Amino acid sequence: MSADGEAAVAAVERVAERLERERDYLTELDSAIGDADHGGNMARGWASAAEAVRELDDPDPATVAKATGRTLMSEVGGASGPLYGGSLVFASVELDDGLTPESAVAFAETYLEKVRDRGDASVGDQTMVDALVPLVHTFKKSIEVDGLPPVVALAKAVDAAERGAAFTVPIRARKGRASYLGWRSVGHKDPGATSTLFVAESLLETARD
Amino acid sequence: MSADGEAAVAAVERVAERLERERDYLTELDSAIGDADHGGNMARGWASAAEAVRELDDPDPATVAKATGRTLMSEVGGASGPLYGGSLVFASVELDDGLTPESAVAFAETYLEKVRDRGDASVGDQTMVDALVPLVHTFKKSIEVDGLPPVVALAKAVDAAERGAAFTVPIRARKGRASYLGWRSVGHKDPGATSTLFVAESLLETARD
Amino acid sequence: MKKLINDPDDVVDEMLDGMVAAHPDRLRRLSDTQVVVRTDAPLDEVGVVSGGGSGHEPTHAGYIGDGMLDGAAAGDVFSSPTADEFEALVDACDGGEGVLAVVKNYEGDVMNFETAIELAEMEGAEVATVVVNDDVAVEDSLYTSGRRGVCGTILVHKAAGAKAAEGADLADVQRVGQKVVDNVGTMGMALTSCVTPEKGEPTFDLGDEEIELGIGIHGEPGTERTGTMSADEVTDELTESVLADLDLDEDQEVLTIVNGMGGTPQMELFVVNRRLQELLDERGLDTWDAWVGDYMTSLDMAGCSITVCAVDDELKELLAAPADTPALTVR
Amino acid sequence: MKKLINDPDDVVDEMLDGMVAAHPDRLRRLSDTQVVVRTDAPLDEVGVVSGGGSGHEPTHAGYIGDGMLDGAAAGDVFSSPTADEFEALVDACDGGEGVLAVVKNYEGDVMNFETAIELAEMEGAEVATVVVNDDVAVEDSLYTSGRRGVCGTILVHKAAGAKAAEGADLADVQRVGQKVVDNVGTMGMALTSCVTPEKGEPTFDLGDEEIELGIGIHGEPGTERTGTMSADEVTDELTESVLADLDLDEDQEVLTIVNGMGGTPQMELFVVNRRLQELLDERGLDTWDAWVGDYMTSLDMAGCSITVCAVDDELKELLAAPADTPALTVR
Ligand SMILES: Nc1ncnc2c1ncn2[C@@H]1O[C@H](COP(=O)(O)OP(=O)(O)O)[C@@H](O)[C@H]1O
Ligand SMILES: Nc1ncnc2c1ncn2[C@@H]1O[C@H](COP(=O)(O)OP(=O)(O)O)[C@@H](O)[C@H]1O
Ligand SMILES: [Mg+2]
Ligand SMILES: [Mg+2]
Ligand SMILES: [Mg+2]
Ligand SMILES: [Mg+2]
Repeated sequence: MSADGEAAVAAVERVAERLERERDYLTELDSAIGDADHGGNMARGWASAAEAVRELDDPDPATVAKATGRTLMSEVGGASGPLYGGSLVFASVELDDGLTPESAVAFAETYLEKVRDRGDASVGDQTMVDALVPLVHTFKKSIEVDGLPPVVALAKAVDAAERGAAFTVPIRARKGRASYLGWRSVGHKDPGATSTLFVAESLLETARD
Repeated sequence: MSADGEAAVAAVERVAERLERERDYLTELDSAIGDADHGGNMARGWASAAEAVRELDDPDPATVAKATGRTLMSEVGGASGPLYGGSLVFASVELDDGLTPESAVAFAETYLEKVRDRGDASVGDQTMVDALVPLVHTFKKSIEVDGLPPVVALAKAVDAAERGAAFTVPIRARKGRASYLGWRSVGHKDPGATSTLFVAESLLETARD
Repeated sequence: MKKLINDPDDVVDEMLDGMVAAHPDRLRRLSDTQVVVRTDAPLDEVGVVSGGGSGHEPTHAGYIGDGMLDGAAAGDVFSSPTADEFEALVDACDGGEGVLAVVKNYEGDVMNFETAIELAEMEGAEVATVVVNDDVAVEDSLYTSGRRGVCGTILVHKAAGAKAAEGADLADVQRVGQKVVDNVGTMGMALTSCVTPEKGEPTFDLGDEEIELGIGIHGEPGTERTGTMSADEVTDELTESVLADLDLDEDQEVLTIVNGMGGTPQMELFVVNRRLQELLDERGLDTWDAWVGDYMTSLDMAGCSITVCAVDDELKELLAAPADTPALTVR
Repeated sequence: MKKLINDPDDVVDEMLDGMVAAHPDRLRRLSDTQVVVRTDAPLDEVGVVSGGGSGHEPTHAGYIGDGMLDGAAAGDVFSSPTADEFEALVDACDGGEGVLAVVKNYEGDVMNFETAIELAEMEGAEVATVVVNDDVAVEDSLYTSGRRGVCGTILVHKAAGAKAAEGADLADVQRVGQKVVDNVGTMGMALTSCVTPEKGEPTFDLGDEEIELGIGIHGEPGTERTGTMSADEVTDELTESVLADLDLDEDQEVLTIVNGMGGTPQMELFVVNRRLQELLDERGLDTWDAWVGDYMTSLDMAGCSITVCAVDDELKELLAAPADTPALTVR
């Protein structure tokens, strides 16, 4: 197994562990403004993904990303299934020629684009997009403009995603179940933005190892 | 209105007031071993009966007893409706020639007989019969053998009924809903025996006035 | 406890009006009573009537219609109708061929119905009775007032109603009703107590880790209070009790009912049905038909009952015959 | 919270097996999926399919049968089925005349169904969609993801299924489904929260003196939390919201549904129906048919929703056409 492939499998496993630990918290967030299943959706989906990628022979990062996306698509119903899963499948092609700082940026950009396409949400709609946009923009700028090493860039991106997730609290939802609440959605942290942050944090931890 | 008729109406009113006060208590007893409605059944039925007898012109004790029985029959579903109501209608004929110590005894005996006929319960089955038998037997003996004045006889009968109601606690039910419980019925006071005691107590209070 | 009601004293009255408003072409309420009959009653055939306390909806009025009941009397919540009401019911459903009264074995119901029948017979009506006592949780002996009538009652309505619709005479209609009674057993359980509109609080206290087996449909305590169990364990307990009572031969064909008590979602009833069918299969019994739903409820109680009825060719024909009622349609 | 379940992870799987066990002659489960189809699918006519999260029983699989759905995909509790499952469903119900997918307007359902449809179309299938969004509690604007699909969905199943049974083509089946969507509105309320098997505790806290208006069928908070009200007041609130949205002409004929959320006994639904019909009458509307029961539930939530659908001759014919499904029979 290539070192990058091994790291990719480890990253998925790390995400799965983290989301299992955050299961109740994410479900609590989703109870307040949704239907109380985001924790279960994520924990279950990523646990299956970890199982699936562990079974790949000789995986590379693209295969791992694609298998993860496919598993999420078929294991997670709900909005987060096609958003996380479909976008991963699509973005994985950017890694076909291996994991480099450039391909990582392309992967992140494609992932974001696909989430926006499918969900039709913009920044400020109180969704995962609010965490994703600062994450991807900061990552791209740190690599392409500031020339920072990928791990440092990712750390900055995680900080940005954290602010993005926090930003969902004081605003009103326009997409997702929370939008049904109208003004009552103000004051709640979006579950999908929060899980996106947890995924990013787990990737960073793996990259640091 | 004859004095006896007036007293009969007052007695029904007094019973109605008492059972209204005991509504929750009787329902509580019925919750433990039945279906939690004896308090409502009695309070509602006797309140209607009080209304009905108040509307009689020139009532006598027999008419009051009959009207009370009819009202209970048509207002109270459940076991207590036909037991209390039907027996009263039937026993009322004993008062057709007026209220005397002798007719009062006959009334009580017929009432008891009718309850036993319809419900097929014997003493010791944890039903209203357990209060009625000592009540009627003591009343009859006090009048016919001991020659006591009716009010004194009734007071003794009430004491006897109280012991009868208490006697339902340590025994197992064989009739009524409590019988469904088998041995679990032991330890509970029978609602119908208890309401029978309350009725007798109200009659005694009226007789003393 | 919160409920969608107005004044508790009006709940039965308003419910009956609401039922008739949902089915004005089928149901008619006799004025000044709590009796509901089919709009075209009496028919030119044996009338089949039922009744009892309210709170068991869709029992009883929900089963009025072609192939089942001609009418039903509703008592107050959990209280038998009075003799007067039963009499009005019998009268309205008597088209000259006689009336079968389906009575659940509770002393209140039996005594009030008996009084009504005596009165109706004095007026020249011919009335026969079937007393349903399918609840195997209660010991049927000299030491009790006999077993309670519970969910098996629906099958008596169905068989007797189908027989009457065939134009059979009163004795024959009674015979098939009694045949169901002789072949059916039920046992129920509760996860929570019901709450009557009148009391507004649970009729009995059941801890968070407790369930009640052998519960009655009026919140009467059951035969045993135990710790919580899985759906499969509950199903095993109830089914074994019913089968022990029925004592069926191998390969016997049966109809089963998984009945919800009112507060239990269908999801859970289907989970129970899954295990029930598995168990019957293991026992070598042959499920001819399996019903799942709320047939005989106890207000908002959470829990279920399991009914097993042994069927022969005659009962199969009657139970599968067309019926068109608000709560049960067979075609 | 006590439930009749085994492992929460198995509840949907076991429920589906239990449903099929209750109706083995009508329902078939596609192996390795949570998709249920009629035993004889695909038919030689337009297939009508539906699906969504579980916990709304009898929705969805309860409506499979003659004159309604050909199949339905069940997601986990309150979670949309995955694209894979929807794809298997479409495939199993495509007899060559095309398939109408009835989708409730939730982003999860829509996105997963869309993905499935793209996949199925790549295989040459012809698929049309009707997106149901009858919940008037939600503002239908750029500021929301649109109104939710709730109890009105049943009427879409019914009308589209009846049209398909007539042998109409896909465009026509879609047209009548859409016609229902254009003429129906629903609003719900909760007395208590539902409890998901997974969480085992109420999804939201509602005080003893509080109710939630405009509740969703997944325990999503509603539009307003208020103090408890009488059944008549609740009915007035819900009905006025629906009527304000529909804006009907006087004498318009309507079909109404008083739908139970799963934990509310029928007694209370009939009390609500009584006031609903009184109110429509006051407003000069003409009730053509009134349904009362548990059609689109939210597990064990106590509460109800009120649906009003304006009907013309075509819809009346389709809604009254025969249907024979586990949960709805029309004859
Ligand atoms: N249209 C959308 N665009 C982007 N993100 C969305 C959209 N709809 C929902 N989401 C995200 O999905 C999350 C909810 O996921 P989840 O609870 O798993 O699915 P569901 O809402 O179907 O139950 C929300 O917190 C939000 O971040
Ligand atoms: N067969 C019977 N014989 C005598 N008394 C009976 C019989 N059955 C019931 N009772 C009496 O009736 C009482 C219950 O009355 P009530 O609660 O009003 O009716 P129900 O049991 O129908 O709800 C019991 O406590 C008991 O005293
Ligand atoms: Mg969610
Ligand atoms: Mg009682
Ligand atoms: Mg009672
Ligand atoms: Mg969901």
